[in-house]
Amino acid sequence: MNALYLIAIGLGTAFLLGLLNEQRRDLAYTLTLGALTMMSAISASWLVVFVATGAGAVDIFTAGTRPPFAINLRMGLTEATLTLLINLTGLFAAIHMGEVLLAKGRRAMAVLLIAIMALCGIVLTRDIFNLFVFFELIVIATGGLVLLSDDEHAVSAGFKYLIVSQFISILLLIGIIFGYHATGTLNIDGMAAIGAGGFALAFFLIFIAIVAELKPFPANGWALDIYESAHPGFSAVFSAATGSAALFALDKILAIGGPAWYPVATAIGIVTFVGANLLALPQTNDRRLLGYSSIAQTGLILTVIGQQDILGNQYLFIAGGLLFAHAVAKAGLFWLSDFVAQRELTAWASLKERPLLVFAFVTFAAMLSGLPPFPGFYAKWELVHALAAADRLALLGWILFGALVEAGYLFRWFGYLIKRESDEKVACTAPQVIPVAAAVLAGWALGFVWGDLSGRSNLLLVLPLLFALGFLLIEWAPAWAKNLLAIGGLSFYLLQTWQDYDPLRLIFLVIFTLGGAIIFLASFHAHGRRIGFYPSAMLMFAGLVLLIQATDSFGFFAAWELLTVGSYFLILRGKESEPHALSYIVFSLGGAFLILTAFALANAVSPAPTFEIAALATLAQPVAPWVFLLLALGFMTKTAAIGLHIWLPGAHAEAETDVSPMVSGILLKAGLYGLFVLLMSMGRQSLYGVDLVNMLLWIGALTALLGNLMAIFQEDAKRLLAYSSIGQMGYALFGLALMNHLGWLMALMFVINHYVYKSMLFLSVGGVAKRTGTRAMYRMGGLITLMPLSFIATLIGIIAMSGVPPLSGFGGRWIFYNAIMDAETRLPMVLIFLSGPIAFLYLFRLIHTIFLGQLKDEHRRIKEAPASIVLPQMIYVAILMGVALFPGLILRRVDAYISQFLPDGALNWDGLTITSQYGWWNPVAIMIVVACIFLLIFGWLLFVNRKAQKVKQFNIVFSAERPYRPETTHFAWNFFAPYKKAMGFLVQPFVTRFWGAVTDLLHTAGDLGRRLYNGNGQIYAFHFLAFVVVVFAFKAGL
Amino acid sequence: MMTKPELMKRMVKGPDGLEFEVDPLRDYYCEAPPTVMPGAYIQIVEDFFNWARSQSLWILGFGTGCGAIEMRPLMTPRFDAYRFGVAWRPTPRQANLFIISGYLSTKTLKRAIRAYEQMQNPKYVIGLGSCTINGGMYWDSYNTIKKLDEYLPVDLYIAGCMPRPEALLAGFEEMKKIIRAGKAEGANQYAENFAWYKANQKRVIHDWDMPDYNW
Amino acid sequence: MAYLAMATGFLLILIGFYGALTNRNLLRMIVAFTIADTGVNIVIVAIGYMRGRTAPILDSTVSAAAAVQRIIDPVPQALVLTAIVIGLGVTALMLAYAYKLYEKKRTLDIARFTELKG
Amino acid sequence: MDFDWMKIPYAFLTVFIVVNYGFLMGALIQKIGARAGRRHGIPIWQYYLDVIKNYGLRSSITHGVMFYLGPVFRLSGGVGLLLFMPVIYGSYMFSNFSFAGDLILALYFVFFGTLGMALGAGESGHPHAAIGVTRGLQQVSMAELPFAMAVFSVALQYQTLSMTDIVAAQQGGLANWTLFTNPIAVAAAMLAFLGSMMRPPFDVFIAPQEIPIGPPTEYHSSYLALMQTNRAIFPVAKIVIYMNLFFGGAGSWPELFVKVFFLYLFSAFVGVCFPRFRVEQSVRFFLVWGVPLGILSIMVV
Repeated sequence: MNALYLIAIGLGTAFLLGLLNEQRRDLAYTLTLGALTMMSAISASWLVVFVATGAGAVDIFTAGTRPPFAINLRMGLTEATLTLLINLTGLFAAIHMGEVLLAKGRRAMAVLLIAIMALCGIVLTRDIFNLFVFFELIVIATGGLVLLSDDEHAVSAGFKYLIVSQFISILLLIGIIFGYHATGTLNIDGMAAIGAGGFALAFFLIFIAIVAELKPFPANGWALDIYESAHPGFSAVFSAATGSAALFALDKILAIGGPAWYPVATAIGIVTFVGANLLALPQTNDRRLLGYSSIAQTGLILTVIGQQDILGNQYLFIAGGLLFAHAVAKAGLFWLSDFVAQRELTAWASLKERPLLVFAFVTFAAMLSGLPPFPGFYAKWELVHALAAADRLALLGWILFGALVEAGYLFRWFGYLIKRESDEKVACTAPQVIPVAAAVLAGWALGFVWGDLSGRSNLLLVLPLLFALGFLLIEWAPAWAKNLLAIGGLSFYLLQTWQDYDPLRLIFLVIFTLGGAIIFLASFHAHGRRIGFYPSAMLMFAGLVLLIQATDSFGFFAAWELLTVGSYFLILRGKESEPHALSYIVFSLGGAFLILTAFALANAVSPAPTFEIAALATLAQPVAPWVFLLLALGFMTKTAAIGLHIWLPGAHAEAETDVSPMVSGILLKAGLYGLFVLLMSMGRQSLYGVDLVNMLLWIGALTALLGNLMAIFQEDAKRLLAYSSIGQMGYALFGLALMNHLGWLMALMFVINHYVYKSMLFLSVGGVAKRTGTRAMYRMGGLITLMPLSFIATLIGIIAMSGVPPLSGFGGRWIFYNAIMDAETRLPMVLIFLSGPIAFLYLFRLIHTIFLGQLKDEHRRIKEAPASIVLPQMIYVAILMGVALFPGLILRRVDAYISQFLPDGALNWDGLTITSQYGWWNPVAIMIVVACIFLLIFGWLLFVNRKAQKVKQFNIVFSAERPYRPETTHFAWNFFAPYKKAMGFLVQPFVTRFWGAVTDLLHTAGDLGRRLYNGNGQIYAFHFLAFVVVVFAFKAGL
Repeated sequence: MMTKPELMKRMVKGPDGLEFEVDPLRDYYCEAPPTVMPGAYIQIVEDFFNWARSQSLWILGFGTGCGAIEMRPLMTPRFDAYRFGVAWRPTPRQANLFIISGYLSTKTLKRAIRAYEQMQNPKYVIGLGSCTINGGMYWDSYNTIKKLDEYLPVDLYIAGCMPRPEALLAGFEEMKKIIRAGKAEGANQYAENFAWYKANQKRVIHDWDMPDYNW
Repeated sequence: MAYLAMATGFLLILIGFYGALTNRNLLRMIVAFTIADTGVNIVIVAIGYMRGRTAPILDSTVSAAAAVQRIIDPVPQALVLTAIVIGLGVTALMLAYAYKLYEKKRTLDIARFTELKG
Repeated sequence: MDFDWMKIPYAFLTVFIVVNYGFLMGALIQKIGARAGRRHGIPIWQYYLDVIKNYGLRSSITHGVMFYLGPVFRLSGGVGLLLFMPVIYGSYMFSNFSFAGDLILALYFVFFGTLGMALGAGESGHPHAAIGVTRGLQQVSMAELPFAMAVFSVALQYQTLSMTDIVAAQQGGLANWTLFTNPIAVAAAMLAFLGSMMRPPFDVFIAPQEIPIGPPTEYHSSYLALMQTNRAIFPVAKIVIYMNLFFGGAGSWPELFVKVFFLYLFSAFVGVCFPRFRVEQSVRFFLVWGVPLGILSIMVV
């Protein structure tokens, strides 16, 4: 079918509608839909032809003669995809705005058809004046369609739009006519052949006019007002379709201007991207926020267009990925906004009871922030690599900063949607849902297509991810069935793949899969269907498993982002976990971006299509320390080293009973695994004379000390355990940074031990919190008789964690002492020595305030924690005993494996005694001796003290008085007051205040920037003209 | 008679919504009566234990009347009771000897009984001065205890309107002889006629808001 | 002399810009825009002018063969026709908007329509 | 490091000797303290009598399982610490179970008794016990720091973690003792020694006048007896560590008795002269004096 029919059908149907009389509205509506489907079919057919045959672009001549004497249209692969996007958006917008169109009558339908036809025209035409005509058609059509909205401010918004578009059209016209005067042709290709040298000023006017159509940052007040007030159906068209058409038009124009104009485009693009995102932060109106976000995305694509000189053949892939991700997501979000009554972001909570709509929102948010497996992710990967290769690091930094801010406000919005309360009901009819569903399907399809096009592993074909997404399909099944499936899946995966891993990775794999399966046992306590839990949990586990499997940087990074997203959704399920989940995702994504930059830098220095992780070892010197620094920072956001730790307490404490152990026991190990890989491959690095590994040593020691110290003063049991996780991770980081054989063995011992006892403690505290309804320790007490199993689990947990001999914690400490014997630097050891006994303090606080002391009245009839929560704890007790008696089973092979990297100082494991260079340790002997002594003395006490009278809680020597009430005689509040007086200065919340100041700075910057738009159309016009002058000065100065 | 709110029976709602009744006296305190504790089976072992008990007399630091000031010099270099194996323990759990050093008002009696009942069998009581024998100079006071023996099984009285430290030391020697003789079974005597003792006590103490025997 | 038309065109554009930016009254702004539009049209037509040539009408005086030497460049004149029509369309739309704005707030001062901001 | 059954009677012998020595030396030290106050002081055999009396008491109460096991943990901590160390240098008879672990085992086994005692005291439900335990933990945790650093510097100095090797390195005359070869570490260790010996100025958590005797408030009769036997063994065991590390170990029992006595006397002397610290004062004391000494000792060796 000739591409001209696209325009012919649009125009023809519009006039045909004019002929119909007023009453036959539904006929007119079906005609409109028919026309739009025909146009989409045409572009789809062209797309199929191009994809199948891979033929070149086809020119369509009008008026029978070749240019420059007639207008010609071109239909290439990009034009076909763009017109398909535009027509589909138009079709779905028409479906979405069904009643409004029927109410307003056939003229509105005609205007909509004209708008879509004009957009196709912009994409197809190769003639510049024709481009101007189509742009003006868009202006008029937008003027008309804005009035469809029921918001009475739409009229003023429309008028502001018309004012600015008048200016634009004037500049464009002058530019075109002088361009014609200089080149003698109106055909873009003709002009491009001659080059803009001759008519620089005229080309500037054309260029700035089309850039203005893209709503550049300072001069886009008018666009925001339209987004805020127009009907969401139309806003979807305005942002997705008009945006993409204008971007493609600019791309065509830039061909005339040539590379000289690329920096200008980049500058405008990056300013728009960062500026719009910053101003979006303080927004509360949802559609205005979407307006800012679409402006930001258009700015990003403009930057990409500005960088096409260095992107080479990846250019279309990246620009296309970002464009389609933006268009589909933005259209979808606008259509979703039609279901919500109020315009505040928190009002979106009404969507909560429709899981499908929540899934749609998640898809769109993930597409916008460029998370796997959507096209934005592949595009961002290629873009960052290209920029790093061309050494444009400042631009790279700004893009990632802008992307982080955008992810921040999008996930904040998602937090409102899931966590806030709204009594509104979701009013959505069938025709309104169809476009959203189509957008979701399009999003996932695009993810699949871009995965294939990327040349790297297509994420949607990766088995673990498919398994996780499979859970989406069986959301209707009861929770226990899904739980069984999850456990089965994890253990099956372990059985399948455990052979082809070296011992080190095998330990991590076992912790991720088998460990996850054991914690899933605890998930049997939940009833009902638990919507959303299993997909996110399996997403996290898929990410973790892929992380271990990844050998190249792309696989590693994709896995890292997958597990971050999965764990974010898991943490968000907690009752008050919204702010903490947000800080978690922002920190993790910030860390992920650091890792992305590091891999990009590494790939830039040693160019290879897929950058192997092992290749990190052979990096050239000038870049290696930087890569090491960035990777270390990225991994430390995940192990919550001091300074990057403020997300952890909230995230782990507010998560659900069985999510806390998953996140704390397993997820932190991903960061450790990263550090293992980093140190294994890159070894010692120094930057400006500072030995980075030494710095890691200090950070590890400081984290161990401060983590444990902060844990002491917590009143909330789970927060105490969360801070203690920070401390333990500090220990492990310290062990790693020692860079000697035993240091790594200690870190590994910590990885195992920490997983076992932290999951056990979180489960037992979770069980107690479930029964007593509170997590504040001073409100519990005396539960030892009512919850004996939980007590035993906690007791074994704290004995193991404090390193007291018979149990496995002591093994970790023993290896630690041997490791530091031959370490070079000695001062950090001081901090570690102190954090040992401090761990002892908060462990006693945990067990005393919950299980010992006085039993409160309301807890007298409490039952033991649910069986499904107690069972994993008992398994952990068994494992702890096993590891305590025979550590060699696990560590022997790993010891041999580590000696490949750090040969000296290996332990020898023959017999039951483990001997090192300095000392020996015989766990079995210790256990037997301690047990014998204990039993002997216990027997002796039993013999001597047979007839002890069992007394109750108030039979205590209270200086001959009667204790008043259990609450007043249970010592638990402010447990270590003297310690706070003496060591309190170490735990002032400097880091929290620092990060708070950073976020406040961004918010106030956003607020100041917002004042720029005072709502006056004339001022907006003045902004535009000032913008033109500034850009001209910038171009002249360049 | 039970007016104190914290001791009243009350309905309490558990965190899982289960309503149940909490009776402080039954739930907070052990209500078992005291039992007679026989000595070791073989007399020699009992004699040996009695000898050991006499050599390490741990006095409960509970000064009830003006006599308590007499006990302080025993800790000073001049009289030094430590030479005789006598020591002071702050808690009744670890004390064996309870010295009622002077007049006992009914209020103090209630606390003295609680402290006495928290001591472990075998335990001994020494009364100082005449106030414990017959009320002494407070013989007609409305709120003092006239005859200590009705309320607590007393093993030894040391006369003197407050006996001097030397008298106390002599008293301790006397007490040791009684213990070694095996006749210091005040705890068992208290257990055997517990009802009688408790009745006397309740006649004087009107708000006995505790179980009968206070472990 | 030949550039007089071009100069007047640009002058009109500047007047139009000045009028649009300083007047707060909606109608005055629309009038200013139309002035700017006419200015642009004049410039477009003036571009095609060549000294000593006649209008591009092929009739008895100008034969098709000799046209290339005799007539001025016809393309800008073709373009100006479309530009005028579009200018008309946009101005009509702006007037309709102005009417609806007046109907809503009984005022034509653009500074009063600043509900959408921030 | 094989294990033969003959070690068990030897272990009982060691424990028997140390218990008796502990009682006698404890009473002697208390008598010396009394004589400092010009009092005649308790008879030397008084501890025996107290223990027998406490074992002989007829009645006792129990607050629960953990309360019952508290003293058992405490005593097995003391006995275990003693038996995990080579008490007499060079004698197979008295090296007991030191084949099971080296210096680190001894260091960390100290916490075993403390943990059990803390849990037992907690179960008693008495607020004084809980407050006493927290005060004790806070002081001991800070006192451990200089000691850990001193041990680290000694280990670095002799390049080994095995106690027998450290003692072996110090044989041959006074000049080879760590006291003279690494005085700063010994200074830091002795400060820490004061902190962990439950004597004034660092005994706020068990002092009778403060909160009636802290953790053991609710313990009595046979529980208290177990704790008293531990009170005899544990200080001796702890001092044996100091003796082995810093003062040349003991070739024979008499040498051990003399050295342990003088070390024990050192803490008693300081105890008699100084008033009692509050907890935050003692924490600051160790931070200001103990830690710099410890750091110096690590840097110097």
